[in-house]
Amino acid sequence: MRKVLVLAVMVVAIAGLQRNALASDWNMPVGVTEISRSVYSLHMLIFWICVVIGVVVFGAMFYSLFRYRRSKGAKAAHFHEHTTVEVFWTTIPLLILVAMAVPATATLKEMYDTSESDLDVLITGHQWRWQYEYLGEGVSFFSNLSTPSAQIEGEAPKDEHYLLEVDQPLVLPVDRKVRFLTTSADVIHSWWVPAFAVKKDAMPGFINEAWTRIEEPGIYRGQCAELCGRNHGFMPVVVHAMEQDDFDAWLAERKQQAASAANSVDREWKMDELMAQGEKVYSTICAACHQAEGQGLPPTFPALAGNQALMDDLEKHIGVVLNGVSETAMPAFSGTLNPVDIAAVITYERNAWGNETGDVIQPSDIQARLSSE
Amino acid sequence: MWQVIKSVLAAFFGVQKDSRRRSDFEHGKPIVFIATGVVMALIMVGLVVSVAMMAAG
Amino acid sequence: MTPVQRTVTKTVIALIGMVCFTIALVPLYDVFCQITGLNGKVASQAQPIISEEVDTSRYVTVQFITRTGSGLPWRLEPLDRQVRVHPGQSYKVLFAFTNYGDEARRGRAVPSVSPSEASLHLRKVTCFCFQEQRLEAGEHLRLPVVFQLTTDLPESVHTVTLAYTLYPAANNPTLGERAMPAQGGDA
Amino acid sequence: MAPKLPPKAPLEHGNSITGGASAHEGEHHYRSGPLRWLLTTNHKEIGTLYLIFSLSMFMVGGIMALVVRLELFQPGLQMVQPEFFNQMTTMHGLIMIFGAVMPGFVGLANWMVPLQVGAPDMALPRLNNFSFWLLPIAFVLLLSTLLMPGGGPNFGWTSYAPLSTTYAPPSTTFFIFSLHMAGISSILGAINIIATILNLRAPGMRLMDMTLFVWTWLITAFLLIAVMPVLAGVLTMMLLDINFGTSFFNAAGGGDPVLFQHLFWFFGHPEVYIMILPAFGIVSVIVPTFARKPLFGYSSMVYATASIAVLSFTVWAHHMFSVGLPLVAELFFMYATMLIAVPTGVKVFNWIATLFRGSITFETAMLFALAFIVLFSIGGFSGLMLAIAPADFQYHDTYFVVAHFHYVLVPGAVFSIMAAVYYWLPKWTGHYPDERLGRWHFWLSVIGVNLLFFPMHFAGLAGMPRRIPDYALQFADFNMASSIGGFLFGFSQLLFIWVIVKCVRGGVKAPARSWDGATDLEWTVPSPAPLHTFETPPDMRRIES
Repeated sequence: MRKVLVLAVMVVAIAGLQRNALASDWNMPVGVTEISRSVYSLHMLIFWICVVIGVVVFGAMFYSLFRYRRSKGAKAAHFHEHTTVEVFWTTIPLLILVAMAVPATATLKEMYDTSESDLDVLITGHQWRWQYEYLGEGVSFFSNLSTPSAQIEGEAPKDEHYLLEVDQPLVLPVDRKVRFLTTSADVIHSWWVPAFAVKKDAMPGFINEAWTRIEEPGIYRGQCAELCGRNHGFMPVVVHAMEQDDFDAWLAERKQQAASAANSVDREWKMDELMAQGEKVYSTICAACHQAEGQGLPPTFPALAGNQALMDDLEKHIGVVLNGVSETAMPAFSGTLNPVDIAAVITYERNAWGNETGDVIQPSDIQARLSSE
Repeated sequence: MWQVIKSVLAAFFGVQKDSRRRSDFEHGKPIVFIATGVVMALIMVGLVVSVAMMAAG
Repeated sequence: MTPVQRTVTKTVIALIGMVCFTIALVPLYDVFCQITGLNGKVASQAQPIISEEVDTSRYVTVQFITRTGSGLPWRLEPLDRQVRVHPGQSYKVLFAFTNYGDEARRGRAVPSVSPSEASLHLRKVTCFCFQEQRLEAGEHLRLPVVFQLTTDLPESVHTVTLAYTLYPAANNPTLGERAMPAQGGDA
Repeated sequence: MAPKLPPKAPLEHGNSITGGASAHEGEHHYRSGPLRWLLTTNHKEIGTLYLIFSLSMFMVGGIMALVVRLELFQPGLQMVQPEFFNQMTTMHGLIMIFGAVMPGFVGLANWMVPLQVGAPDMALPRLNNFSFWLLPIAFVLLLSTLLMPGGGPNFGWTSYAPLSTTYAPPSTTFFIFSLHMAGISSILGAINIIATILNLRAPGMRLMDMTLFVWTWLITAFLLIAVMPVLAGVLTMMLLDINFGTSFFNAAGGGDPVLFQHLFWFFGHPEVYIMILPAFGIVSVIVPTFARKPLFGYSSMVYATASIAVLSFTVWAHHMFSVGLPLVAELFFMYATMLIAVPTGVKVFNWIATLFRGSITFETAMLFALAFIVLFSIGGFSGLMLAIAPADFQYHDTYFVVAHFHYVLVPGAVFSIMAAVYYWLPKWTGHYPDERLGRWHFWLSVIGVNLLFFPMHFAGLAGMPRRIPDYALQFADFNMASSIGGFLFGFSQLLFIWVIVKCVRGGVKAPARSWDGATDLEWTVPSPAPLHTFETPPDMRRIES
């Protein structure tokens, strides 16, 4: 019985190891940056060192267990120390570790060298989405999970990139040193893309740095790695790496969009336009906490549907959306959403799910509030 | 004192001869060993810090 | 005293020692951060400019990032997003504060520096972050940061990022609050 | 299902050196019924209480783990909502650490430390009773938070601020109180154990004559005294931040969330060793017994334990490589962490050298101890990998870490407690545990635990973050295997309970020296150990070799 089990475990282990070597989805990805390749080789080096030590140590152990069974008539010896042997087996691991520390130190120093970047991106963690801001370019946007809730709830078949897809990925040029500055608007998050070997915590009130130089165009996926509340599992990172020319074109288009959005602030918006836009904004930004039907998750996330106190006080409603509520999960949207989206979502919240205030909030109103004059 | 330091070093290394520790425990005062241990720990921390600073360049 | 009582007394003394040590850890951490620059924490009060020869042989880019936390209807913007400076020279950068809300509020800007090594070499003579600010409804205010990077800034640092996050000031500071010292700074 | 009390009169006399059992039973008046258990000051009864408490918390925490594994069986949200999932992972961690593993070790210490040092009882029996009864109160309070509005703690057992302060559910204040109580209980227990070991040893027993179990517990008790105040401090700061408007960890008030992590891990890393040093002690006692050969390198083992304890204070920030520490700090903590692996390795080598040229038998206790050596070493290997800071950026906060610490804690700490239970059950109950059932329990546990935790390495390397209720499709196979393993491991523990109950009720009678290779002092008193032992201390000077 026991022998069969031991044999079975060994077969499974060896089979696992072989598949391990072949299939990359069992192992750390090699990645697409110089750093990620160094990290991968460090990982494999220490892994094989552990395997060798394991084979020697467990080999000695199983040999002893097999050879010195009492059932086979083994008689116990009575030695209980041997200083030379002990010094030997203390020194060997020490030397191995020193040998390990040298390449690890070199890689770490490389990772910490954030100087002379070509592009700086400020990454802000929010509960539960990422905000990317191209410093000095005036381009900033949210990146939300785009997997429909029907797939999460099991009512629809799941896509290939289930939970690892977003509405707007971070777009980066290849072969450029990109510096990431991470921070957070609320709790601690951690921005992680395995293919770059970049993982950096986003701390409220503090700035952290990391960098990468992507070598291959493509789409790279990661996730938030630090528990950040309810939807921690639902804030993926998607990076779309492209050639410099494509990136420049993309950035220009982005700036164009921002400009035209600014223009549309001044015109008079109709109720149904605002409701349509508001529903879109609500479902990507607000629904994670306040829920699809505005029912909220009390006590942490108050209901919006039938929230009479809020519906009676338009000023307060606008104030909360613009400025957030301190010491709660409600963030300020004045700096992160444009006036059209803010006006639309407030209009939507005041006229959906049985809230029938009839209020129409114009983007120009919001714009006026945000300007100092 | 040198004996104490040697014994504590052996403790850090994790290897000690039986005869050696016998004499430690028969002649030494525990407080001396603990104090030396703490001091040596601090020295070791200092040592590793300086190695780290050197490595960081 | 019986031996047991002696042992227990010694153990309890050790325990009390650890409790005191724990309490001391918080100020120790602050001191440690100031010495090592851990976590990009900067001095929370004004430091004098060191007069030293300006190192004109190199430029360092200093970036400014501003953010506003929840619950404060303010906007904070640097007039210059980034400046190129020589180590040793002092510079003045203006920041624009706007309270677009309809009531007077108090706010506080929390500073952070990256890379954290640079915080040891950043001296601020004047900063709005040394104290709370009060803005009337609709008020617009320009406040300076006067800073100097010391010449011993490591050669490897080419970019220093200063971030300021605005938070609403607590309305009634309560016991034990580690408030930012109010002295220093003329802003 | 209260176990049978140790009989008041010894059933039989073993080859006791000094006639360890007391003859003064008649002088004591015992209450009967629940009040007896409530007021007992006897170390064996309190030890039993601790062990029963630990076992019940193991089951409660286990059920929570099964809720987690059930949700993770398939991608998608099926059973529970994310907030409840987070409460389950948090509670599972808290209960297993503070409710199952630590009280389990304290229970073993209560039972066995006086017996192994030849003391009649713990040094402070009434304090002992108080330390125990704090625990059930603390954990009832902790569990009751699940029923409060907003639910129980949902921020992970590490409770990183500000998620656990500004953004925490209202019940967090109760969570803090309950952990304070558990912490006080641990501190009082530690003081008691230190006083017992240092003052109540049998005449002639020098420190270096003590068993490794007593040694490791002595060092563990000092670690508890050193770090529990730090935990209490950090929890108090959380309490002040939540309820009294301070800003220790709140950036908005000039505080620093990283301070929380430094303080927490300054407690948390020694805590890891608090949960493994007694396990080293147990294995160092069991392996020589069933190899019928003295422990190899006894002095080295003691010195290595002390060395690990001291070094454990210098490595805390290896849990924080990705928070943005300066380069020098990263290097320091990487090097220090590598160093601490050395004395740990020495221990494993010593156990194997003890096996070498022994005369080995494979009773259930030995099987668990052997599995401990192998599987704990696997946890040690992944720990070594995690120490490499650049690689840790990839491992950190993934299932690789979950695999690592579960290998250290489940086939590590938990297996050692199970080994200890099988080893000492004859002493506690007077009967041998059922070997056949024990073997079934062992093999099902070993298979279950590996099926449960080994695939987590792969899931983590492939990129699955920890603490998520739903995951991408490429992690599905690993998670399904883990969940199957989890249920196998979970349900095979029912067998454990059955073995214990069966052993308490009857079985093959055990003599005083229940295992022929056992040499420590506890085997000189009759089995089951009478309520009062060593009232006349055994004189070790007479049996000096």
